Amino acid sequence: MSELLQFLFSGLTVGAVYALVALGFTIIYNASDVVNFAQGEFVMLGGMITWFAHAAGLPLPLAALIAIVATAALGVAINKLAIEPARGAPVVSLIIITIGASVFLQGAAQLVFDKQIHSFPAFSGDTPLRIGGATIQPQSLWVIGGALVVFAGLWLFFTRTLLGRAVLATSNNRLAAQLVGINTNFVMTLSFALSAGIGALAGVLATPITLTAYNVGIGFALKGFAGAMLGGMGNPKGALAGGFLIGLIEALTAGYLSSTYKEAAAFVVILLVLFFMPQGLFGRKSTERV
Amino acid sequence: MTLLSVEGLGISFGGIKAVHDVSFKVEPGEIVSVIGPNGAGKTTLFNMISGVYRPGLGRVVLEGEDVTGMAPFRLAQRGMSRTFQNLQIFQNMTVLENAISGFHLQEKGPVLADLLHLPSSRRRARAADAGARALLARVGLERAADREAGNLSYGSLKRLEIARALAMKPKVLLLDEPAAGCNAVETEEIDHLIAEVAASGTAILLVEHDMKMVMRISSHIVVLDHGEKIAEGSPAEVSRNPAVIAAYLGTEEGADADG
Amino acid sequence: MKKTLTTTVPAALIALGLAGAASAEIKIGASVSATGPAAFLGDPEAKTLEMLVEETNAKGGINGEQIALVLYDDGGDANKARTFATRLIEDDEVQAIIGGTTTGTSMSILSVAEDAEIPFISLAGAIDIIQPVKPFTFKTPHTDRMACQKIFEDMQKSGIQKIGMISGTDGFGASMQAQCKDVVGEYGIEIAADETYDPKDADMTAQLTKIRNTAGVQAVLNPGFGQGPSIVTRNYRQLGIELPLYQSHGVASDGFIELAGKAAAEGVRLPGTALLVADLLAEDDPQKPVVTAYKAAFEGKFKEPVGTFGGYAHDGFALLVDAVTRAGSAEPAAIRDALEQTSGLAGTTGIYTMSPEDHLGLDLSAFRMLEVKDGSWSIVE
Amino acid sequence: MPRLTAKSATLLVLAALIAVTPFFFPSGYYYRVGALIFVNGLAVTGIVILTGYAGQISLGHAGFAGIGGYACALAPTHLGLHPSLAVVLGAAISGVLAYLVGRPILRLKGYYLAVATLGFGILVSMVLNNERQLTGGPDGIAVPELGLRGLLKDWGLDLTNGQFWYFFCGIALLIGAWIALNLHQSPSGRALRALHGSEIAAGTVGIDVARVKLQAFVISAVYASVAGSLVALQNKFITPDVAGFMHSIEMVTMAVLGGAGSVLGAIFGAGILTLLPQALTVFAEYEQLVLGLVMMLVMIFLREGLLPSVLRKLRGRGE
Repeated sequence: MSELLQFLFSGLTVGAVYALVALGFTIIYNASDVVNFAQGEFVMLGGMITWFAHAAGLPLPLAALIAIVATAALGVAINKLAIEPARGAPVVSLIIITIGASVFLQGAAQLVFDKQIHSFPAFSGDTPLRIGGATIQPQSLWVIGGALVVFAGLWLFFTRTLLGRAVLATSNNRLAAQLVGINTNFVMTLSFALSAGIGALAGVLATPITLTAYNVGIGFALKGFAGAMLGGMGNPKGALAGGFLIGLIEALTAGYLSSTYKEAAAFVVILLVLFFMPQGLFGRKSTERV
Repeated sequence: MTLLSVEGLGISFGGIKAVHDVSFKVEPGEIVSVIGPNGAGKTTLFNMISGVYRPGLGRVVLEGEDVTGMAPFRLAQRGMSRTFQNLQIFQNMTVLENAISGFHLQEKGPVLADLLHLPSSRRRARAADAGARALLARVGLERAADREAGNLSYGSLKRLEIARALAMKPKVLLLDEPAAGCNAVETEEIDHLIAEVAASGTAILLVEHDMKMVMRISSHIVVLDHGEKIAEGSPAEVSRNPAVIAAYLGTEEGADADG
Repeated sequence: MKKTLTTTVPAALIALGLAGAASAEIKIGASVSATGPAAFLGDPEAKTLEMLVEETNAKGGINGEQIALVLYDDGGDANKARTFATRLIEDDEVQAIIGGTTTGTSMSILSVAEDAEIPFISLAGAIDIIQPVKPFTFKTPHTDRMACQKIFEDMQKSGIQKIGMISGTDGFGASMQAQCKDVVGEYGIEIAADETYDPKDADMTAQLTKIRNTAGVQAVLNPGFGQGPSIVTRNYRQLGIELPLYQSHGVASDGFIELAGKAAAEGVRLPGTALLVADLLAEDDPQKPVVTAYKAAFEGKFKEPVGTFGGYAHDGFALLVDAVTRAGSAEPAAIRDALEQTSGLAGTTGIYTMSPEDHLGLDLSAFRMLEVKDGSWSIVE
Repeated sequence: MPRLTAKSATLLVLAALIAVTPFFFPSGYYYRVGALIFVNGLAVTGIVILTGYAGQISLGHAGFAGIGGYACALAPTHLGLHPSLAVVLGAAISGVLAYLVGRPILRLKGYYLAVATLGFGILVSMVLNNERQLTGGPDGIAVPELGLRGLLKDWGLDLTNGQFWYFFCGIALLIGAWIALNLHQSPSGRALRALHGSEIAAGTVGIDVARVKLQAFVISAVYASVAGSLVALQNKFITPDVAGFMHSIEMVTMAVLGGAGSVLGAIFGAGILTLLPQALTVFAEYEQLVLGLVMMLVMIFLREGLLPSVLRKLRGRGE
């Protein structure tokens, strides 16, 4: 029993990170129909900038804030410089553009920072909490809490605020949104800032657990992408569920079956789900108009 | 045996009945028009008949075979083809290649022969090429054969799409607003083309907003309103039908979109 | 190549082949994984080589001849490494090659170098690189098999008979895992639990819980490099596992203690090199001057702690300098012969004595069993 | 311009490049780079068929390259097959696997297809990494000699290793390009391009969209597999990197950057991306930065890819 609980804690911790990345994917996808493969680099930047600023002597909360704001600004820049000029390009071109952005950010990070592995102190110390015979790091609670809060915030934003509805309207029909007076350019800017900021937040929260380096982004991007697709791209509920599910599948496979093939298990589940539900778990069924 | 029989067809989107309980029959050589105000469900009806949507209710029977919800390519093999309201041209190909694509069922063969450029593959391609050029001549596009399809005018694209559909010598041809966006001369050309095709024995199912054209060429008209069939009969009968007049007067007629 | 950074852009565009011009007499090639998944290893190697070449040239070079270093980054990709090896030999016409951060890249370079009869000093762990002995291939790191042996020797001394293993699935971890399983029988030790993790994993508590719940496990061994072992160490403490934890030489650096956290790293043992305990070495230790000098130079120049891997590159270069000096010639064949006759050369990793049968020249004594005590490395007696 | 000439012109340009450039090689290393460009060009020609013709995405094609490569490493030792037959075996396994995997996943569209193919590629690379007993694990495994060079020598044609692989891969690329060009103008190829243009319209002219997509997937898998085999045989060594995610991305990038719609364009892309890291060694630290920038700029400003865009510009100026 305590064993299962331990596996669940492990899965939730990792899953929360995936979920945060998946949520970032979702926001940009909703606003622009683009899957931003540079999402993982936002996580890397969140961790690296915080470490860098903290090492330079700034207090941790301030360093984290700087990291989030700076990354959000970078997200906006990517939108303006790379995504907007490519509007209407086919999916495969967009994939290459965002992967190009990811490669570029990685290349920049190794020049600006370094190629070492880094970490900074956990927010609430390293004394593990004991629950039902299993243990969990206080930092894990920060990450899990972060994922839930971000999700709740996004849900409120999209359903309760005018601005959030404007974002959704833009995702449904860009032209119609413009016609009813929504500034779709602002919506795009906002979405990229939000998404990059959430990515950076994930990096800030997770680094004391996962550690960070200039090349950790692509791993996060792949898992977050997989989580978002498993849940159904474009649906925040799906992103949250998909992220946590992948984390849990990996942990339970590692615990009960084989740690060697735990990632294989996650991808097999994704393939199976897509086989039966081509739009993911929570994705809307789309009807083609001709 | 009836060529095409539509029996009690219906579909709902998100709980709203887009089309409900529509039935009619089409015989060889007939031109059957489906008319109705915007949003009446004409294109949705077409999409169900041609296998793009799977109907929620009812059957589509082609030459005695139940083909309800069958994939479009299987319907094509059975002799049903169509055109689209908002053009579905292969923009990445030349005009000629678009027309040749219509001969797919005749020209297809073992992929290995195609990869290795075997004589059998060349023979098939040559036959389709000749057929396609003849068709392009028939719709007046022979001089545009080697142009990229994307560069053609709207009216030319409409004719190209019809040519492509005709290539497979369909038994039933569904035309979704073939004259929309065309000028008077082009409309008349299409008008003649349709009559000619019907005269050769192909049954035509037509959705068209140009009422003059519909009245001129239809042998039979089905009227839809709010997804339901409200009238059916010869052009003369339908034009006198009070329900039809009410349906048209009750709404404003636009020229473009249709549900 | 950093030195040619000032080259103008057009020059760079035609540089395909004109690399490393200069007026140098001795041309040394290097292909290391300064980026990619093995960057953690390859980056300090690249830095070390550049630093040492600069130092040596400032001191007048070898036998009065300056050294030109042609350094390529293969990104840890075996295919690229082979291309760069070909380029070094055929185009840059180097007299010797140092490099091959990973076993995969080393194996690729090796076959090119052997065909062209150019001496190659590998910086990777696997025993296959030098066994069977290939005429032109040498290497500086101890084999991972030796690391296993050193660890099992230490376990044997503590009366440990049953252990759990948790290994990274990267080349380093997987290779050492296999070697350890191969030799463990000789020490009367049984591997009761055998788990793995992906190098990118963020949490290993599931695997460690499984090991903890395996009956009779007395110690845990974690072959791996990068962030994995730090996370394993933290999770180990989080789960409150009290058994001795052994890490591998893959994390033998001060960085490991910092990343795992001093509290969590306390008591961790691993087979390390003299480099980590420079200050604790006896004054008459032949390695002391070498280790102290390298540590001071590297940490002074790059502001980051030295590690085992940079040390491998240091030793590779030292072996080469020694061989060229003794041979009095930089002809590839002469260098090869001289390398094979290396005797009693103190490096950071150990004291090298090569022979026609042994192209590594280290024994188990090169390893020192280290333990983290009060937040820093200490030597286990 | 008559179509037949377009095909012959492509093949002629390629053949001329392969035959003439060696006269300008300052050293043997350039044969190696040439051979790599040809092998990458071969893999990328498969992507042209899948992505350029049929409009489908795969982020897992390196998986098939891995299968082709490891077939050459394993079949000779375990099954006693000659390495040349191992290439065929690898291609057959890749083809069958593509058929089995493709059936369910090709129903997916856009990003869903991308994630499914990505998952497939990762599964293959995971097996190659983890089944150490068989594959040698992440450290890689030796691959036997093809032996053709020795035969040629007996017949009086003495080539260096670099020269041999340069011409061998060059000929393989010519054959691959010839097949892809055949397909382009054939009934099957037209069907592929039709479904790229409009899946729904393709259905209405009788094209079995699912079947045709599967054909493209299988054919492109065979291309990737053969390319993987050639890399393995040439290097006499192979690591699981060949099946890695980054290699899948690299293939797609080469094709799309050069111009996925045309065989020559894609091969051009393979050439550029193979040469780029070799040219950037002087700025090794900036390699990723430059690569990322090139990927973004080309896709934003030259959407059809480098070669088609440049040709269009030249043609525009000529008129």
